[in-house]
Order: sequence, then structure tokens, then C-alpha cells
Amino acid sequence: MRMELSRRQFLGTTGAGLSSTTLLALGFGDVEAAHADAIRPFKLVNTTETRNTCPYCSVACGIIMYSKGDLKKGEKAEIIHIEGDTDHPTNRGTLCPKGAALLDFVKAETRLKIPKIRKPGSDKFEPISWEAALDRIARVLKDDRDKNFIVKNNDGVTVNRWTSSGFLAASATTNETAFCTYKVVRSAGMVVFDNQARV
Amino acid sequence: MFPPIPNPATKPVPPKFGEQDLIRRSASRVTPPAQRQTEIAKLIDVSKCIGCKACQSACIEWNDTRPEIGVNTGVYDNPHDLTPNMFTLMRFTEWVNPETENLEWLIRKDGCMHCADPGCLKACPAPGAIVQYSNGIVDFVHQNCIGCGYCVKGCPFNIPRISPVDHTAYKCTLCSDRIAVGQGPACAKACPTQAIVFGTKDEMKHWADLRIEDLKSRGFQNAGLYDPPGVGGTHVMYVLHHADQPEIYANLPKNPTISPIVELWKGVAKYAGLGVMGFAVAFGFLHHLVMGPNRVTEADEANAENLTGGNPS
Amino acid sequence: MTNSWTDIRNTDLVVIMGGNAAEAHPCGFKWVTEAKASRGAKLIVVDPRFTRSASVADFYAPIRQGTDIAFLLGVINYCIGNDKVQWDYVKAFTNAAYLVKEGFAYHDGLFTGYDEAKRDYDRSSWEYEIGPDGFAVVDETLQNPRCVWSLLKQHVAIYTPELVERICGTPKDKFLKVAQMIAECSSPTKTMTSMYALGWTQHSKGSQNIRGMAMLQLILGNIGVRGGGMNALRGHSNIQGLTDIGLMSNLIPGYMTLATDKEPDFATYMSTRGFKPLRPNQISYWQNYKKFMVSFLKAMWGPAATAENNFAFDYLPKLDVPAYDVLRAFELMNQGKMTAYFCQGFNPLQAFPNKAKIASALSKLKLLVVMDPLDTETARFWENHGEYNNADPSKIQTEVIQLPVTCFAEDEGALVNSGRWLQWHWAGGSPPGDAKHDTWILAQIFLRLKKLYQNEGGAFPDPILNLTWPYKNPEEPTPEELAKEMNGYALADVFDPNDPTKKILEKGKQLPGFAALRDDGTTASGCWIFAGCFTEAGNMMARRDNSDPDNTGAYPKWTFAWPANRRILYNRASCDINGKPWDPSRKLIEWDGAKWAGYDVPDIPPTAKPQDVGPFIMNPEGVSRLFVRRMMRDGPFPAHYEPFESPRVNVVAPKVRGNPVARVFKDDMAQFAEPESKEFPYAATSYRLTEHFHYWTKHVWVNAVLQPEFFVEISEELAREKGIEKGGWVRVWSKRGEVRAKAVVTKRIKPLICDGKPVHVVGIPLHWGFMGAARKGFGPNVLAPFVGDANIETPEFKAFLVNIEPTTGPVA
Amino acid sequence: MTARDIEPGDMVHKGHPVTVDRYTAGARLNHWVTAASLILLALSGLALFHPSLFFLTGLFGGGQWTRTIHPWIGVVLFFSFTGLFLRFWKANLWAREDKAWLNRIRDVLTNHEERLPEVGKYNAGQKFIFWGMSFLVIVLIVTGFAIWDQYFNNLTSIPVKRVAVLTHSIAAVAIICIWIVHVYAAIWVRGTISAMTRGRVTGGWAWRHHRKWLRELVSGKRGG
Repeated sequence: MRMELSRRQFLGTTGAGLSSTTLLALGFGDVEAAHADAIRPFKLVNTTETRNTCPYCSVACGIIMYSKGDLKKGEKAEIIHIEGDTDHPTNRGTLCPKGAALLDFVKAETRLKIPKIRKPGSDKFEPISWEAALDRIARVLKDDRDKNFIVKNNDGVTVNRWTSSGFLAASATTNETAFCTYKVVRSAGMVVFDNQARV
Repeated sequence: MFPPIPNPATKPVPPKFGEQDLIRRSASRVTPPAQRQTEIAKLIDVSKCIGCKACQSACIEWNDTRPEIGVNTGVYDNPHDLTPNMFTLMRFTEWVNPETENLEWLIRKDGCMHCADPGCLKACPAPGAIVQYSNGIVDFVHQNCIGCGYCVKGCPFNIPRISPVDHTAYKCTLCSDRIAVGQGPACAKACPTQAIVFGTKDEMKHWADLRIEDLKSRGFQNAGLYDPPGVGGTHVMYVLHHADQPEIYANLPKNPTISPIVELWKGVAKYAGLGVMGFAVAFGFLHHLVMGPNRVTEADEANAENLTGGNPS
Repeated sequence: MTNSWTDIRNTDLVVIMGGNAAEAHPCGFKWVTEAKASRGAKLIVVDPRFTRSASVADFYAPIRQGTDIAFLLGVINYCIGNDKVQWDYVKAFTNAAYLVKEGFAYHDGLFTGYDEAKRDYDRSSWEYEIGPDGFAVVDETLQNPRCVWSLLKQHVAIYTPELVERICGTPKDKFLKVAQMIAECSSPTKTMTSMYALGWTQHSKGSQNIRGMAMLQLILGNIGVRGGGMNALRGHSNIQGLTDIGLMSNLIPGYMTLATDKEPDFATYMSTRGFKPLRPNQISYWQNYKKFMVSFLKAMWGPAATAENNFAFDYLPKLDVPAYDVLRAFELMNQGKMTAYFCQGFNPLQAFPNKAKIASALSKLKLLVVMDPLDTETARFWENHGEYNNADPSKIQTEVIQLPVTCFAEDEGALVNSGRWLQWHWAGGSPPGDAKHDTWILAQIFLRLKKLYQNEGGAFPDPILNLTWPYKNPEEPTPEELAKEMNGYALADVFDPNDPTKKILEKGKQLPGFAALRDDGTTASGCWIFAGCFTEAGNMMARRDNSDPDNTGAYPKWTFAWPANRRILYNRASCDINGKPWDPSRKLIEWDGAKWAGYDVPDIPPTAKPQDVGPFIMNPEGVSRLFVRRMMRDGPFPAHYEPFESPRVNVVAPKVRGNPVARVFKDDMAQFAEPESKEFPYAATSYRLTEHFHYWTKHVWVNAVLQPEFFVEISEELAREKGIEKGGWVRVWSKRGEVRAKAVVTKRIKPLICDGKPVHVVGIPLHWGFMGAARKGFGPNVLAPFVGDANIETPEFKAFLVNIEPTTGPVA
Repeated sequence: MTARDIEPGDMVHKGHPVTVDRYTAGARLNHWVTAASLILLALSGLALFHPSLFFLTGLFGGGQWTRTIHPWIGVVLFFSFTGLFLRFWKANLWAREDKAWLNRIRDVLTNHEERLPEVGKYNAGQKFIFWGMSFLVIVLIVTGFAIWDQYFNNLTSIPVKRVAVLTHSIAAVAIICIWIVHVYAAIWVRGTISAMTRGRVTGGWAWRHHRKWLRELVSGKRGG
């Protein structure tokens, strides 16, 4: 294909530096150059790279997250930059305006940090501990299930369904989270169950 | 597909270019480097651009700028203009082609063109506030910038913006920090459709030829490359489907040059001015030398006394 | 997607209709621009608006939203009329030759068997003629008036270019240009790809929109080939995965379905699922249904699932209605019939139609649990935000618990993209504050529920008490553990069915693929179609070899694609009846005389003889279906129906309003505007903008900068008529609510002349709400009607009626 | 009535020598403020005018400060000069003898005072400086605002700014030249500077250079 990148080239370019064409052409010999005033120090130096996938649309572009600190070493990691992964066959390093701004999603001011509860009739959220929140949820579910679980329908057919509590699943969680969700929801006999695919 | 821009390395590498590669330095003289780097360029193929603004997004993230959240004014352009925090901008034009009567949505990525003959640099009064490297990058050095805004007046493309915060001029750096480590500009890396590609200027011209060929085959007879000679060519070039009328792309100047007024101001005026002032001083000096001072004589004083009617009582 | 993003580079013609790939999927759209630049491909865009996709198209044709079926059947009619059909493909690989039962017919917009009271069909007549041999009767000559081809010809005959223009508002010449460009692809060496998304699904006949194009693609021979296919551009990063794993009311992982009340026991249940072949020698892969089902039940309840109790079949709920989908959920909620509701990473207050109804429904809950990385509108539905959310907290008794969860950057696991690639990703950042993984939260809830049942007993606790929970740390299952569970493993040694002495898999080992599944309880697999994703060889989803032999775009060693790492579905159909590629330059697989081999994993048993076995092995026919039998509620062929709210009455069948079998809840019908309503004269549609992703990125500063404020788009003509100024404020209202927006007056929207009179389109982007960094605004769901597709209940967001007028800005 | 070129405070004191009050304290203060601003403006302006003079920014605490301060000094100068203008404009109106004086400019330069006509408080040369500066100050303040981007960026378009910046620099050169002539004249014609320092000159100086003015003062029977 005209101007099509051969696989070798592709890997070449995605490997070290710009492909031979540009890299050398730029006159980038091994000149040790003083860092010019104008040129900002390269901000990704000595950061940790982690491969991930854009959480937005289903193109699922490959991304690289650059962080200070390394989770794999058990450190706290703060992501400082995210950009496209050139090794990825689909996006080849490119990103759309959403993907290119993922860092600001991770660091959005409206990211939730603690569990909260809004009591009936109240006009505000109040903090609540994980323990209390989870106990409360389990209690409400158990009571409702015991109250409204249908073992047999009017024709005496075993139906074992629970229709008075429901679960609306996400669209960007992993398969693994989804399966975990499925097991918990279905084993309880819940049928009011849906996900974003509906819209 | 053009070779994609590689992933950044996180290991430190020596910068690929620096002070020793300067070919111009505002308000100063530099001795050009013995060996010139190969010129690089960014090619913006307007016919491939989908106006997604990924370039703007990537630019903001890479340069850590924070443009303010504006309003909608009935158009898609946001922010509404380049700002000290927005170095590049998609400009949208709804143009009805008089020949076909079809609507064409012309979307141009605006930003610094990195002229070979940069008007901003010519206008700049602050030594070393604007520099040009032999690879073609024109960059602003903020610690030297005095915020006078002369670059704004010097630029034929109306690009630089003065920050009301630190009072220095801002514009696209062509991601000099990325290029210095063998990377490509953030916008070019992000661009989903490769409407922005980056490489040596020759590669870009060659690539442009292929694109123009494709466009002509699709009926765009006037497709062409925008690399205006009036400013000695640029290191950001456009492929336009209607290269014969660049002005339809949100007023892209047809034959951009440094304004003659700026030329006059930064040329003749600069020297003539000093000359004239020098002459004035010299004249006075000489005159005094030749003619000497003009002194009041005893006679004058006597005449005055007579006039006032002799000694006081 | 039958194909993959990277495969689009192999196409000759891209048709974007019912979608806007350039804006909603820019990096996938790269392969469109690549096909254009590298192989001179052409791009056609058919859309009510001149979108950013259209801005780089070779040809653009306008269409009135909700009339795609008329357009597509018009193109099929054009192809048949001009002999632009890939005959060899149609004859060998579709059911064109199959005879349909006597009695099947179509009159006045309705197929046989319609029951107006039930708003449903008796579909018994929508079937093949079955011969004495028990197989479907076929007429290879396609001459029989009852054969599918004859019925199809007859069905599409009315959709002439004139009628298409009258219904769709697409000028005849533009329609013909599109039809002619598409028809070129009937050549075996030219392929067309269809890229569609919610522009087709969000209609009361969404599924039939897609069928329309699928039928066209079959007639052109474009299914199963490189650069062809039906490519659904899924909207979210893992909608595909969540659907595959069956997180829906009626689904079981791997596209199996729950039993209904009419299927009291396992035997009855199985009797309607393990389809017998309808033609000799066919595979009819669903015959293996029991293996998938039993393995699933074993994965769920392990030892508690025994042959004696039908592998705990009764642990699964049965359905009394087709599905408890979201719309039904909110209907029940609104009737006060629901107690607790979970929203996991989902914002229904913005995402579902008729916001007023959604809010009132939420207000009737006892407990709403929101699990989200972001502070969503749904979590704050009770909070007053002026005109943007005019709630009175004191009157809302719902208890709301908001749980902070991690986002992609802090989580590990796999997402399934549109091309069915399961791509593993790794966590790179520490969660903010006290945010937790969803898996931890779910485990906590499950363990607590289990404990309560252990201590207190209660309603049918068995499925909860016996649920397999084999995780090293029960408090938080790891992604790897869950992935292995879905892939499946051997519960006992597994032997070769043909040679019982030959052990093919040792007890406890990961399954190599779904071929190893058994129906005797010796294998477990959480999601059979994923089998092969995490084998003894390791995590296939984490593979990162981006090599691509001969640049086919397959990238066979990159992560894992279901099923069986197959990159292009039905790829056997890329070869003719003798197994030779239709287009040698686009070879995918090939019959070498003994077996199938090539770049991709063959979508057929490797040794199945091409002349004997049809390429569509999931179908009992072994071929694809132009006539879909009884499988869709609203007809074996698509037919033109207007949206429920339409600026025109149905000119084909004036008596039919909307989709005759779409489910409409009692009170909702009253909230629809009449067809050709004077009160609501304008045709509204909603859509995404490229600068934003749903209701997420308004929380992202950068995207808020790029598109800061809610607006609607209208034509210069309508603006003039209404005295609306560019950038001025407008009020847009429907029978269900009203919004205030900025006006973008544009040449990109033009009035469409339908049935002689202009129809004005009002474009309403989504993305704004009352939370986040962007300016406060409204979602189109304030206006949209509460009705869904007849088959899958996707809400009709793309076509409804509104009115518009200039107004003043909000009071600050 | 008093003659047009007699300004408030002008007064003759008999004595030996005779002294004449030429400038009131107010006038002198006003003059020196103007002078100071003009000098600062010249220095800061020149610093940005030619690279070889950029070092002058050092006097103002660097380029940023120079850029910030310059326009403000301009404003000071404008108001201060307006003060001078209101004081002096009457006395600088054109008079009959000015033409004759100009015709003998050669004699002026060659110190042939005796060949010149008697002139009032200001001779034609001084009037030329007065009116020249008045005109240029207006040009400078107007063009100055056009390029004072920190506050008035949106007032003018870039093409206008270009013309403005060129005009501003030309006007600046011109006013500096006039200033040079003004200063030199004060040095060349001895006895002048005291007019602006102590406010008075000797009768002889007045007799020699502004005899008409002196006669008017005397005939006006001022002082005592």
C-alpha cells in the first residue's frame, strides 16, 4: 500500500525514537548540548510508565500513564501525564480531545473521595464510614428481599425472582468487575438488572 | 500512514539542540552555527482535519496551561481566540463552494507558523527574548521577555499573546522540549487522523505532494501547499483543498509578509532616529566651540539700570 | 463490530449512517481517513446534520431522522432493480432461496398476525416451509413466489427514489448518487463497510434500522470480508463486555437467556435453545448450548450444582415479562414498586428519557446507592439547582448513599472494545482519598448479605449461601481470579469425546477454549465466549505483540478477541463456495483442499468442506438471513415506521403510529405529541459532540474549555423564521419539559422537504448537567419521550418533536 | 492693561544690577517636573527603541519595569506639560517682531544680538520649541495609549498599533531633538538658567535678549 508503514517500520518507529528517517535527519548526532533557556526540561524524565486503555468510547485506545511513584513497588503513585501509546495498533499514539485530557478526569475536582449519605428529607450529604454504609445497604437489601422475593408464581411454577430492588451496571468497568457484579446480583435472584448498553 | 510519533522515553537524554544552534536572537547578534540542523516542520492537512480539538487538548495538557471556561457564542470555536493559555485553536468556517454549491466546513488549526523570517523576533526589543534555532523553531524565552507586545505587532499571523499574569508573551513552542529529546509535538502525536504530521521539512513537502495528488483526484483542482515565501517559508505548513484562496480558511493571509511599517520602524527609523539626535547634540557642541557663549555685557546691565531709572532710593 | 477498527483500512467505501464516527470515535475514524489516503476509498455520510464526519466525506446526503429504513430499503430496491447483487454470495450464503410458509403476508404496514390490543404479533406464520425430511424447503432458482428473495423484492418494490425523497427529504438526485456508489460494491472485489451507532439504535425501530443495512451488506456480499461488515461503534469502553457478560435483565453470560415462566424446568428450557440444523450438514453451533449453560451454572454454584438438581437451574430467576430493562425499572419505581436501586458508574437522571419521570421515580425509592468516581446528577437528584434541577429536598424521602469508586487509572482488568478485543490494562495511580474498587464494594455487600442469611435465614437463601466465592482474599477478589473464572477451568479430567481414553485436560487446569466445554458438570466457565482469554499459557488479554503479517489489519497476537481470538466474524464468507477468496488481494482465510487456514482464525471447523457447510455456523440454516423468521418482534423484514413523535404521518401506512409493537406504558402515550403536531412542529434529535464524552467530561476542565456551554443547533432558515440570533438564548420545549440554551445558527442544518413541506431540524447535543466544571445546562432527556425499541428497548432519543422560541438568559 | 507677553509674577527690581522676576516658584516647579519626566521618558523609551540602548533599562530595574513605568511617566508628563502650556501659551502667541527675528536667524546664531529686533518675553526660537513640544506631546500621548496594551489592548487593531508605534518613535525622536536645542540654548545664552533655578534674571540679560518685555515691565511701573 502506498506510503503504508511496513510492520518493521512500525515497530521501528514505535521502538526507540523517531524512525531513522527523521531522527538522523534532525541532525541529532551525539552532540552534548547545553539546555537552552527557552527549552523546558522534559517533564517525563524518571517517571513510571503504566499501560492502560482509554475508558471512554469503544475504540479503546492504548494510553500510557506517567506517574511519580510506582504502585508495583508498593509506593504511592501520582499520575502526572497521560498520552497515547504508539505501540497500540488501533490508535498508534493518537488520542481524541477527551482521551488527551484524561489526566484532568483522573484529577477532576468532582472526583469522590469519601462515602456520603443523604438522609430522607435532608438537603445535604454527610460523611459516613464504609462499615456503616455497607451494613446499611446490606440490611435494606435483606429486608426487601425477604419481603418481596417470589418463589413461585400463581401457576405454581418456581420462578425465584426478586423484582423490588434493582441494579444498573456501569459501562466502563472491567469485565472482571462486571462478572463480580453479575455473580452478586444474579445469585440474589435480582431481575431488575441492566447496563448502559441500553442507551 | 506516516510513521507515528514514538512514545516518550523516561530516561534522561542530552538535548538534541540548544544555544549553539541559534541562528537568530532578538535584539542581539549571534554568530550562526557552523553546521546547521536539518529543518523540521509540522504539516497540517486541512482536508484530513475533523476539527476534534485533540490538538488543543493535548497542547493544554502538555504545556500545563489552564485556559478559562468561556461561553458559547453561537460557534464551535472555543476558546474564541488564541490566549496566553491556548497556543493553538481550531477555527471553523462554513463555506459554500460557489462552483458546486455544496457546503464545505473548513476547519483550520491556527497557531504559530514558525516563520523562517519571524516578524515577532524582528520586532522584539529585548535581547534574547525570542530565539530561532537552525532547525526552524522560533521560541520565546520568558525570563528575557519584557511584555512590550512588540512581537504581537511584528507577527504577520497575529499569534503571540501577552499574559496579564506574568506579562510575558506566549505562543506555540512547537513543543521544543519534546523535540529536544527526539519526540514530536504533542498536537501531532495526538491528532487522530494524522491531519497533523511532523518530520523534516523535506519529508513534509514530499508527504504534502502525495496528499495534494489524492485531493486533485477527488476533484480539488486547486489543492496545494501553504508555505508562504513572503516570510521565507514556514515550519508549520498547511495542505489546503483551495490553496488558491487561503483567506477562506478563517482569514489565513494570502501573501503574509512582515508589515512594511514594522520593517520601517525596526529598520531605517531605528538608525535614522539615533542619527538625528546625535546630529542635534553635535551641532550644539560645534556651535558653542565656534561661536562661544552669548554673554550679558556691562553695557547691557547699565542700560537696564538706566531704563529702570537709576539707583534705588 | 463484525470486523475491527484496524480492518476499516481495507475498505473501498465507508458508509456512515446512523452514526458520526469522526466526532464520537475519532481515533477509530483514523482508519477511514487512512483507507481514503492509502487506497483511495470513498466516504459517504447520510445524516440530518452536516457533521464533522461529513466535513471530510466525499459525498453527503441529508435525511430526516427516523426514516433510515425507507432509505435503506430504497437502496436495496435500487440494487435489485439494477442487478447490482453479488449473486454467488446471495445464493450460497443467504436464505434467499428458502420458501416461507403459506399465509405470511404484509399489508398496510403490518405483517400477518398483528394483535392491536396486545400491540404484538402472533409470529407463527413468519417461518420456513419445512419439508418431509425435516429440513427447510429451498428453491435454488429463486423463482418461487414464496421464496425469501421473491418476498423481499416485492417488499422493497414500493421504496422508489420518489418515495424515499417524500419520506426522508433526501433529494432524489442525492439519493441516487448514494445508491449508485453503494451498488458498485456488489462486485466481489469491492467492499463497503457500514459504521453506525446510536443514530440507528435510539429509535423505536432501532434493531430494524440495523437489519436494513445488514440485509444490504449481504446482498452486496460484504459480510465476513476484509474491509466490509456491520460495524456497530459501541458508545462506551466496555458496553461490549458488559453485554457479553450479560449484565442485563434477561441475559446469561455469552448471550444465553434466562428462563421465562413458560419454561418451568430445565428440559423445557433447553428444548427451545439447542437449535437443530435446518439444512443438511450444518453446524448450528447453538446445539452446544447445554455445555455453555451447565459450565456457567458450575462456575456460579460449583458443588451445589449437580446433575440431580439440573445444575441448580432453579437458582436462576425466571422472567414473567420479556425484560426488566431500565425503562421498566423506572416505570415500576414511579409506581412505588421498588425499594432499593444501585447506580454503578451510571447517571440515569441525565441518561434516560423524560427527566421529570426519572426524578419522580427516584423520589419514591427507599434507598438509592450510587457507586461512581464522580459526583453525578443522579446522586444529587434531590438537591435544588434552580431551573436545572428544581427539586425540594424536604419533600424527598429517598435515602441516598454515595460510594466513591476508583477509575480506570487506579484499576486493573480487561475492557472489550467494539472489535471484540479483550484488552488488559494496569493500574498506575493511587485512588483519591478513600475511594475503593467496585469489586471490593460488591464483595463487601455480598459477604454481608450472606452473613445475614446465615444468621437470620430468610427467603430462598441457597443461591446466595452456595455462590462460588473461591478467592484468596474473599474481601476483594482480584481481577486475575475473576478473569480465570470467566475463561473457565476443568473440575475433573476432561477426555476427548471421540476417544474416551484420551485425556485432553487435567483437573484444575484453565480451559484452552470453549471447544473443551462439557455438559456433564466436569467443566466450569463463567462466560463461554471468553474461553481462551486466560489459559494455562497465561493471560492472553495482556499480549502486546503488535505484529501484523502482510498488513491485513488483523494483529492476531495483540491481546485476545472473542470468540476464539477471531478478528473477523463469519470470515469463511470471505471465500466463495469452493473456499477461494472473493478478492485474492484481500485474502483472509482459504480452503487448501484439506483445511481452512490464513491470517485469521477460521469461523468454521477447520476441516468443514466448503461446499457442504455454510459460513454462518451460529444459524441452524448455516446461511445468513434476509428474512429473519420470528426472531424479531416487529417483522421478518424491516418496514418504514415513523417515530412516535413525528412531523409527518406514515405515508406508507397512515393508520400506523410509531412502531406498532413497541412497548408504551399507559401514562406515557398521553405525553406524546400528535403526528404533524402544530404545537410541536420541529423535528428534534440528540447527539454527542466530539469535545465531550457523555456526562463525564463536563467534570474535566480541559473539555469544559473546549465546549463550555449547552446549546442547540438550528438552520439559518428557522432562525430567520423565529427571530433567533446566533449565540442568543432560546427556549426549547416538548410535551415533557423545557430547556434554555444558546443558539448555534448554522448552514450545516437545512430544512428537509418531506412530502412537499419543509421539516425543520433542531439539534440538541447532550453533555451538560448541573454538576461538574462546565457551565450548568440541560440534557436532551428533559425533552425526549419515554419509549424504546420494540426489540431491545433502547429509548427513542434520536427523533422527537419540540417547539422553539427566542428567550432571555437565565437569572444569575 | 498689560502686554500679552507679561505673565503673572513678572516684575522688575531696581538695583545694581537690576533684577527681573521671570518665573514664579510654581512655574519653575512645573517646569522641572516636566523636564524630569521628559528625561526619564527619553531614557526608558530609548532603551526599548534600539538594542544598543537596552542597557538603559537597568536604570529602571530591568525591562519589565521599564515597560511598566514608561507609560505612567508619560501620563505625568502630559499633565505637567499641560500646566506649562496654560501658563505660557499666551506669551508664546506669534508677534510682529518674531518674523524679523527669524529673518535674522543667522545673526542669532552668530551672537550678533545688536542686529536683532527687540523681542518680548519669548523670541521666535523659544516659541518654536514651545509649540513644537506641545504638538509632539499630544502625538505621543495619543499614540502611546494606542500601544499601551496592558490596559488598552482591545482599543485598537494591530494595523493601527503598528502605525502608532512607528509614529510614537518618530515623534519621540523629534521631541528629544527639540529638547536638545532647548537645553543647549539655555547653556549657550549665559544667565538664562538662573531664570529656572532662582526664577530671576539680571536686567542686563532682559535688556539684551528680551528688551521689549523689559520695557513693558518698566512702563507698566511694576515693582518698586
